[in-house]
Amino acid sequence: MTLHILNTSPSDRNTFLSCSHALAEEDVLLLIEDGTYWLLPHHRAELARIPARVVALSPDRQARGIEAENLIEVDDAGFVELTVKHERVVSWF
Amino acid sequence: MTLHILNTSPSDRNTFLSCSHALAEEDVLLLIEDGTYWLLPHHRAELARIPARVVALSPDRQARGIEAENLIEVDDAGFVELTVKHERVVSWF
Amino acid sequence: MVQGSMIYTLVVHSAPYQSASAGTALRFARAVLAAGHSIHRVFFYRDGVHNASALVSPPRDEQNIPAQWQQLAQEHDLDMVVCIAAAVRRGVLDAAEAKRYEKANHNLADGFELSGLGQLIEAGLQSDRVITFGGQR
Amino acid sequence: MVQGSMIYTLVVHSAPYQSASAGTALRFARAVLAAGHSIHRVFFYRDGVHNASALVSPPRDEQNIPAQWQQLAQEHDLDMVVCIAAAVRRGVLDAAEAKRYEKANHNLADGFELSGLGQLIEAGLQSDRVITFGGQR
Amino acid sequence: MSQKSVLVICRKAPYGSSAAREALDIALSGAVFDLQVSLLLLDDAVLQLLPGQNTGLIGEKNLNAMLGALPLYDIDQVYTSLQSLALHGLEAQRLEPSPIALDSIELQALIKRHDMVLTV
Amino acid sequence: MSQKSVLVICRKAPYGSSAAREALDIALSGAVFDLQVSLLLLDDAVLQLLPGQNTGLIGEKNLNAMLGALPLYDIDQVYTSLQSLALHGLEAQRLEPSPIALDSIELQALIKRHDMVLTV
Repeated sequence: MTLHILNTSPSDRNTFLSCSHALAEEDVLLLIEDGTYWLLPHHRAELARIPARVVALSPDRQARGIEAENLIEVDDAGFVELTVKHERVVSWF
Repeated sequence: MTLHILNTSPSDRNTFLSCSHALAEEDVLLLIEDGTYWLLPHHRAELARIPARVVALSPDRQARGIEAENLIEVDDAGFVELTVKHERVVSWF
Repeated sequence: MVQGSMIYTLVVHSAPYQSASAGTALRFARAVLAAGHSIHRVFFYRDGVHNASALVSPPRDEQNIPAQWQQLAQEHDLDMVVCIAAAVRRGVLDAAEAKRYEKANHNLADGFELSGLGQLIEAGLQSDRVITFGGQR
Repeated sequence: MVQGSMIYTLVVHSAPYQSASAGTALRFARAVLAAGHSIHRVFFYRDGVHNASALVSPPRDEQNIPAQWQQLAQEHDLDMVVCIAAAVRRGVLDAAEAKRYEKANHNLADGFELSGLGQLIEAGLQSDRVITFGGQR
Repeated sequence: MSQKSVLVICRKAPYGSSAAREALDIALSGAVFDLQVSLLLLDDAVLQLLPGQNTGLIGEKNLNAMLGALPLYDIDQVYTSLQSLALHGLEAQRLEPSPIALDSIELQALIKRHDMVLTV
Repeated sequence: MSQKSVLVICRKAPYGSSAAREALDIALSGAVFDLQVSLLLLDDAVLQLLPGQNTGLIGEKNLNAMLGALPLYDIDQVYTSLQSLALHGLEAQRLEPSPIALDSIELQALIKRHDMVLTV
């Protein structure tokens, strides 16, 4: 199992698409920094099409004024736990 | 008249779209650095839809291994001339 | 080391101000240590070498990321390695490199060490997890 | 100054290695001067402040952009201003700023001067054309 | 010399880099020097206007609060494009400060009526 | 310790920044330290493989020529994705060195069979 970390906003479609092609069903996608803009209502539908589980980094989401409805999020300690639970980490930026 | 300078590759759709919306018919679009990848055959059709005149910076195109067919290009001196002929310059990056 | 604890290597590609990822890397390092894991090495690469500048001088109401790395390193005996090839190209020099390049000054902050990319590879071999923090062209 | 010649200000946002635009700005400056125009000021902002580092030490087979700016400035008496707020945050200091921030060393290359953003605005007022060279987040 | 006008264009999100902050600094500098300053926030830069930003946990200053101070510098109007709002599905009246949203023709006209354009 | 494998992923064009060059340096370092190294060029990084690059006028070293030296370091295979080729309308056999183009399933498998992934 791989943890994928994405830190780019939805305006960078290409990074998102490459990341989603590389995601296996059992993988997890962690949205950090500007990647948390994927949680804006306008982008939720596209995000939902990802077959893998999606998690957001809470401090980064809060900083950007994005609402937390219906999503799984972690704090920095939870970020570390995710990296423990996955054999490898791939960063997309 | 405005000279617009674009230095991003076609994978950055958003910068291209914003630039093309801001282009008036009498303006000129100069492609530099990774913006010269818009001259790849695959991207020519979309580039052709821009209502303004398009010019490429030759040293940057040559460096990247892109062919020069059917396009207007300038060297660094020609780049300067374009900035002389236009009242203002807008850079898109 | 607590049971189930892991060994990490962090790779930092961006400078403060250039990308939020410089700050994220620091927060992540703190969280790794707080959870009882260990950090084998923090490796600064590409523009991330500027995290090791002794001359960074932010206004008082902004965070000083190089100073925070130094403090964290002191508290936890962190090994902080800056890629020497990436650093000298970008003007981050220790005393030895300043001498080699005939520069009057040097600017590598205490607690950081210039070394080769081999230190990244070695760190990867010694670690359970390698995490890259990037975010620029 | 030749007839029809223009006054330029160039704004440089990126560091060498960070973006090709650091090199493009230098080439453009050379072409402006070769065409008989004048450059009122080159203003280094954001990560572009690293173009003014005296410590940049590339391998011999790579271009040294800060050294090339210095040479061009000497030949053409260019005014090269580095945004002081952007520079001190990123660890580019002259002797005065090093003293103010109690740093033992400084690294601003000869030929560059630290000053405020007002120098960009003033340059804009004095120039026929202002061209920005950028290319990072 | 007559009063010149400057258009500051930013296209970046508030905390992904220092671009937004450093664009704002240019706009404020222009205003201090008595230029006519317009601020145009395109693409990800509209995200600077999202209300409810809470930056305490990431150690950054709240950029949205700083944008609220623009009227003190006689920068009364922030512009964006309809396209930028559509990109993230945002409505101008829910943003703070609320921007004027321009279509392509208006965007071209905005650029044309400024002497100088600085992109950050 | 058994021999570890490393996957180096680059997604950037050759001269827009130093990313491509510095990704290559990591790949070569891994090879020198006897790791199994795979290089995966996605998105704009496929543009590193365009033949006929002539960098004389921009003062940069020819990165494509440096990629040609990979076999000397026992990095015999460069990978890309079908999606990356489609992005720029390129064909693998016209690129130098010619990459192996992977679909999504193969891409996921490539990642899974490496111990460590370094993105540059």
